[in-house]
Amino acid sequence: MVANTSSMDLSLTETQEMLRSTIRSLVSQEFPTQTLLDMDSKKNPFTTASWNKLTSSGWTSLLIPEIYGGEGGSLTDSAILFQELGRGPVPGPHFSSSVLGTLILLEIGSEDQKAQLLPELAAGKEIIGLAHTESEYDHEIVGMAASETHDCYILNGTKLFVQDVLGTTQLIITALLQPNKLGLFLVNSSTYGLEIQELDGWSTGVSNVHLNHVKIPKSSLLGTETSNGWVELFAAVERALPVLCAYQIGSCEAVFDMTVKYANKRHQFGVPIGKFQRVQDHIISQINYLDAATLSTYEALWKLDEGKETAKSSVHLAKALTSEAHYQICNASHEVHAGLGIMREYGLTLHTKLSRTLYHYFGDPKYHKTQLIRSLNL
Amino acid sequence: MVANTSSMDLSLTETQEMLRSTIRSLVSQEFPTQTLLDMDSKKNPFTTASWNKLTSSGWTSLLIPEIYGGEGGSLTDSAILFQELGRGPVPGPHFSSSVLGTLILLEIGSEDQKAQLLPELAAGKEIIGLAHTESEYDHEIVGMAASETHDCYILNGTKLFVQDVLGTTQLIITALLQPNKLGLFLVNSSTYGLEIQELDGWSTGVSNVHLNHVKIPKSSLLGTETSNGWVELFAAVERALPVLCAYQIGSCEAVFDMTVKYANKRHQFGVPIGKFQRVQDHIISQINYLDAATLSTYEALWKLDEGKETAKSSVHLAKALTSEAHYQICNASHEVHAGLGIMREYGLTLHTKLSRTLYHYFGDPKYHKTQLIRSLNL
Amino acid sequence: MNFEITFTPEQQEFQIRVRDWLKRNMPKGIEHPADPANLTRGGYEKQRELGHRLALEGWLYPTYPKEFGGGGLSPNEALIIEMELEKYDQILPPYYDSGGKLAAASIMVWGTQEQKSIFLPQILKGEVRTWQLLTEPEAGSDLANIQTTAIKNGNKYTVNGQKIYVGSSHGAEWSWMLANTDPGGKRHGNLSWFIVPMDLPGITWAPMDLIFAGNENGALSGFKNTVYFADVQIPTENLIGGENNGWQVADTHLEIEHGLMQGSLLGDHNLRRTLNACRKLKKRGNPLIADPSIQEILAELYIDSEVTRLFHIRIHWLRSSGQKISYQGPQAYLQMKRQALRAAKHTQDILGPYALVMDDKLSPEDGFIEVQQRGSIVAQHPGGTVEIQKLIMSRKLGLGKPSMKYGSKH
Amino acid sequence: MNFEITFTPEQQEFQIRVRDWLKRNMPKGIEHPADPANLTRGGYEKQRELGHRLALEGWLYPTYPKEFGGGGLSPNEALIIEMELEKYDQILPPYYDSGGKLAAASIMVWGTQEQKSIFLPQILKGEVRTWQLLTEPEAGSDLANIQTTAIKNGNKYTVNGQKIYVGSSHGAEWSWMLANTDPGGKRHGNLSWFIVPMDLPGITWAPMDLIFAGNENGALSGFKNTVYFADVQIPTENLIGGENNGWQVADTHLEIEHGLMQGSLLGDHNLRRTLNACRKLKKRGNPLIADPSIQEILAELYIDSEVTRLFHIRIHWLRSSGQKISYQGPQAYLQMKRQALRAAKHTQDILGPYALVMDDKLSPEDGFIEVQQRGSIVAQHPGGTVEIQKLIMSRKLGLGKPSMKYGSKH
Repeated sequence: MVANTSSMDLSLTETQEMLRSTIRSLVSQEFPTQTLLDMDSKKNPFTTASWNKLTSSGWTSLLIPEIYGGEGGSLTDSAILFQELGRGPVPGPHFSSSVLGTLILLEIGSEDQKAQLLPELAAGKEIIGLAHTESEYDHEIVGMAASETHDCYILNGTKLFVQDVLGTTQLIITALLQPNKLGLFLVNSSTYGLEIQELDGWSTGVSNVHLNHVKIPKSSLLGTETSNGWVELFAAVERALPVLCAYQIGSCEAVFDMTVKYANKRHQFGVPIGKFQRVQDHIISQINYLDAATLSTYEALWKLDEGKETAKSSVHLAKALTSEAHYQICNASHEVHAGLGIMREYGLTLHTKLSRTLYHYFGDPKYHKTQLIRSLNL
Repeated sequence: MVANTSSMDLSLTETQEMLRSTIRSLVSQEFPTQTLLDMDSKKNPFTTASWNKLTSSGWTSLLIPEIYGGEGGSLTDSAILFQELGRGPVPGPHFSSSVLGTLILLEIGSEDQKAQLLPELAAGKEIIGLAHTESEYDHEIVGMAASETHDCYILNGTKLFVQDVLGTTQLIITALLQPNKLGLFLVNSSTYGLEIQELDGWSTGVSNVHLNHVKIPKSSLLGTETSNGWVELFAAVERALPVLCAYQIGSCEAVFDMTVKYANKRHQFGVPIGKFQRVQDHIISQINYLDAATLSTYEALWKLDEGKETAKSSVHLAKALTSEAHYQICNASHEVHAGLGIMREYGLTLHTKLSRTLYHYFGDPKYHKTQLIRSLNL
Repeated sequence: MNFEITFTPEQQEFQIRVRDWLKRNMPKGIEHPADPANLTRGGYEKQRELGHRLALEGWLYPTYPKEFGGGGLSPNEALIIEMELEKYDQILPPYYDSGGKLAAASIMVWGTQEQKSIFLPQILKGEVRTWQLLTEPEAGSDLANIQTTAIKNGNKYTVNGQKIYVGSSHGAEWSWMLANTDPGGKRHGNLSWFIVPMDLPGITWAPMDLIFAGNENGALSGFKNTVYFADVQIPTENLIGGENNGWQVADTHLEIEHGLMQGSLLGDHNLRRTLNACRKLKKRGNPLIADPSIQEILAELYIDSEVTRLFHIRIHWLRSSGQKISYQGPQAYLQMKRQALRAAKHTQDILGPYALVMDDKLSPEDGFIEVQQRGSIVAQHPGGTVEIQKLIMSRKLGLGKPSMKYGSKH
Repeated sequence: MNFEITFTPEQQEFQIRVRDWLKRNMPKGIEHPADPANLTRGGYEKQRELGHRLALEGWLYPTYPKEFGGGGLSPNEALIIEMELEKYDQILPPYYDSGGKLAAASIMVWGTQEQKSIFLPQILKGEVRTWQLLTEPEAGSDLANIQTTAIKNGNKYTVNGQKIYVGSSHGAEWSWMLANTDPGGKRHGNLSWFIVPMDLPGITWAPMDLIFAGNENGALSGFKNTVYFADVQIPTENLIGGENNGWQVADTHLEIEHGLMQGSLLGDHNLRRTLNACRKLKKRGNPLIADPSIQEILAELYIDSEVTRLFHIRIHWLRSSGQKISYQGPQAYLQMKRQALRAAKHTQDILGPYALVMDDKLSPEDGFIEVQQRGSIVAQHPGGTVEIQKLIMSRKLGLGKPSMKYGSKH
């Protein structure tokens, strides 16, 4: 056979390989299972110490253009990093700040706003989150209205099921300016009248944000006069989603690895349980889900990085496949681990809980399938 | 433990047991696989000879009240009989005539019409079918209109995908009398202008019925002035469906039996393949589907026979479960049989083809799930 | 055929008697927390109190013979008691107890007359609550691999080892256990079955940290425990069925276990709760229950629930008419486990983050929905994993000749 | 990363050359019937003619070395040829042939220099078409159980036995086969691999009556046959890889088989046809494709199709960059088989009886939809059942240590 002459190439660049291995060792050293369990069991799952461990590697600046003090990396670069964080899974406002928040600022921020905030984000000094969903939990619906006075906006109400806002220094809060125009307000997390209420339950990093007559200076409205709000927000979400998928894929990989390892180590009836066809079938289902999620996610990233027209449908495909994969891979792991898997100390349930939490974050599989069909214009 | 004192009882009566065993031996003697294959491969899958084998046992009169020369049996009785026919599966217009057609006549026929036709049906001298669906294949839609002249109705058009009309002597043909009033016309199958066109493909007993200026005497319109047509047709279909399900269940049983037998007989790698977990799982899935279909079908029959209010939702449940069960049980059998199963001479594909054909007959699982939810008034 | 469980006039009278009795005897403030982890000591004691009172009527274990402390009643009368308890969100027995549920069946078959007269009445009258000690770190699905040893030593057995996934919150008076009485002996031929007083010196236990505290057979068991044995001395009188015969003794009750979940005949609480939540929560102004795409999911939930009900109706009929339960037991168990898992996903598909939150204001149905999300994962394993259910079914259906033996419990 | 297969300027020129060549050389009236059963003798001969012409350019088996009759081209150039053939609904090779697809790989590895120079050019230049003779009534998944014997007898082997699920319509010049050369010998160590001229005395065959005539690797194979051997004399020169070494020889090409289905990179015909049908058929006045509940099913079909494409893109990349294909081969095969089965059900859910009918007027997409309904069932078994794919995957993933060997073919 003659050597490959196509430009098609699914391998990582050397720099990307290095990024991957650096973050992989960092995560495995700094976030062993016990550390992750401690973070999970505390009311505040995120500490500055954990943030600093990661910022020191400069990863907060990855998606920020060089003119704002960042590294100007691609979404694929960011995904490689988040895939490794997902292997922990390392909790905290990493995605919400360094990906989602950053991309929103890049989409909608005025030149001044970007010049002011992005270098701070790049340096890891500011950490941002997005408070957007409300009681109907549909990111296409906002009911909260910003009332305008002569010198400020006033927000009242509650943002529900807000993801990863603990530990943030600033929040992007959405509220209607006009029926079809969305305001994105940058608000200090410790502003008077703003209260973050962590939520208990079978989910990770979810809070309510209560806004009680919160006054916001007019300069905190992101964007310019021509900004629509919805358009920029959704453009940023479209770019951010496959990085979130990569984070889920990292979690899937970790679960797959621990499942294979256990299936070969655990003996019952005198043989490793990996010898039983029913156990094998769980693992085969895992690798099939994992590979489908991984390939579709990295194709979406590649299309976004290359500015391909069909990127939109690829993003919906990736999120639909990945949410389902994450959910089912964890379930299959529980089947193989049986009793051991439900012990918190083993660590599997950190992933299981995460798979449930992210399943519907910015749209569950059903939502993305509907959007996929729309974007294909069949 | 003390003996059962409830009236709940899932066993058959002695008479029903006798009916079952009589028909079971009749079917296994008169319809061995080769006979069924011959009937299937011929253009006309139904012969008078096959009809006579069964009518001699008096089964055509089962659902007909005694005053019309029938046995006045219950739907459950009829289901027991059809379950045995399904084990063949014995093809032909048995269900269409002795169940569906009979029940339609009982619902809508005028006293004269019933008195005239039912004794003939009971004696097996007349065989009827229903030509109802059209190009959209939705039994809730009829586009064909009956044009009325001074002495007759005239029908033009095509009824598509009509089930089991070959071998019938009379057809019930539906056409609109008014936008919301359906006419059910009893037409001799050999009427001038009526042509039955058998359809080839991966289905059993399906034909088109072409109507070219077919003249129908006014007396052939079933019912009285107050008949609505739709109401009576759907009432009859509701009663007929679980008997159709029983026919499918008989087919499922036969497939299950041949699968278990083969799994224990066929040796590979030195052991019966029934020893392999993957093979076992196919068979477990079969029995789970089979039992769910059987229990739901007989509960629906019991409710109909007892006149229970909740019968309607049980019928939808039964058809949704049974169509799915029939489809999946055949698929699982193909997995276990691998290459052998796809050889026509083995006989499995007679069932597989039937499972596809009946899957959507009077509504596929999706349709019945929608109706189920409606009938539950959640 | 008749699919309806109807009652004779005598049974209808009995039902009224039970109803009136419960009105007078239900302890005030008896608990039914969404999360079994929250069952308080006080709540547990009220459940035991109810148990005692029921036992005086013969209603705690109604179908066991009167001479051993049971009620000598029919499955239908037992069902009547359960139906009436259901109105108070209670079940039979009202607390976690593997004694009457499983151990008693084995003692009935394998115990000597003396053992029956000593052990059965205490169990069946609710004087003791009994844990089951089966699973070990190296013996889950492969129960024959039990490592806990019981070495004969005069008229005692010296027991050392560790059991996991045991029991409940708030302790127990007794346990029953399988231990290895012949290390090095033949697989399946070296185990023995014991009744163990939990206050023997050398027995200690500590709760396990699981994602869900148990809700076993509908009873709030609360936390599962690890139980340690350090040179515990068990009298030979507590050995049931003879030395090295434990596998057969356990088989007796493990077989029985799979026919006992007639709770499924009393209605599907998860479905009811999901429907309630769909009536209350709104999207774009309409209740979720009016959304056709949500109705499609509800149809799946409803159908799955009906299948479970029908499987259990058949088992009730088989039991009531004295027929043998074969593959139908593990089949129903498998169906319930899978139904729970599918229901969790469907519920999340419908309710999104509301399905996952445990919050006074936000949780639909007082948190029962969130608890089901966690509980459905845990429910896959007790009484034998899904794989074990399939293994038993395969054996009962006569598929191949499985060399694996079944019986995983935790 | 880069997910797009792009061509160098030289390859783009090559593409134009192929396109022009095909315009001139595509035999007139070449067939592509929906049902492979309808492939006529004349149609088959046109396919062979196209094969001869392609071979003259080195394009019939483009990636094999030139010295043995191949084209010495890259996977991308092979893909270009396939893309251009696709426009005529043809594939590479344009007819069923297990010679170049599988047998040549084994001969390359195991053949002597003489065997290579005799057998390979005839295969790779399309002078012969070769069937594969593997499956027997008692050797399906368990290929090592082959009963056909080949007993050495001077410089010949005397062959007796029966093979099933063989080949195609319209015969073949050669076959390759596994036969037992040491009855009573060790499992896996008693088989030998032969090239068999099909005109040897004592070989007869008859078509099997299956629900679907084959469509193997995209080529219209037509009817499968039963082949009988009665004292057939095969020269020792036709033994490849040495006596009793057949298992290893077959392993070579069976491994290779799973990386060869790059047809999946050329688009999903079933999906395209279903979408077409949904544009044309109407319900209550609207095309099916506008119905949201049908769109949901189409989303499932589309996603499944994308997964198949992505799995094959990865395999193409692994091949192109000279990396080893491990579990990805059986994984892609498994995915394609399951996709076919799911697609059949989804298509029936959408099209109802239209999916099942074979009728000039009523069949959507000229009957291809109906053929897929039957074909999807048959597609579960050739090249190893789904169970066998899972078995290979498990081995490649290092799960347990399966004692079963794989390699079912029919």
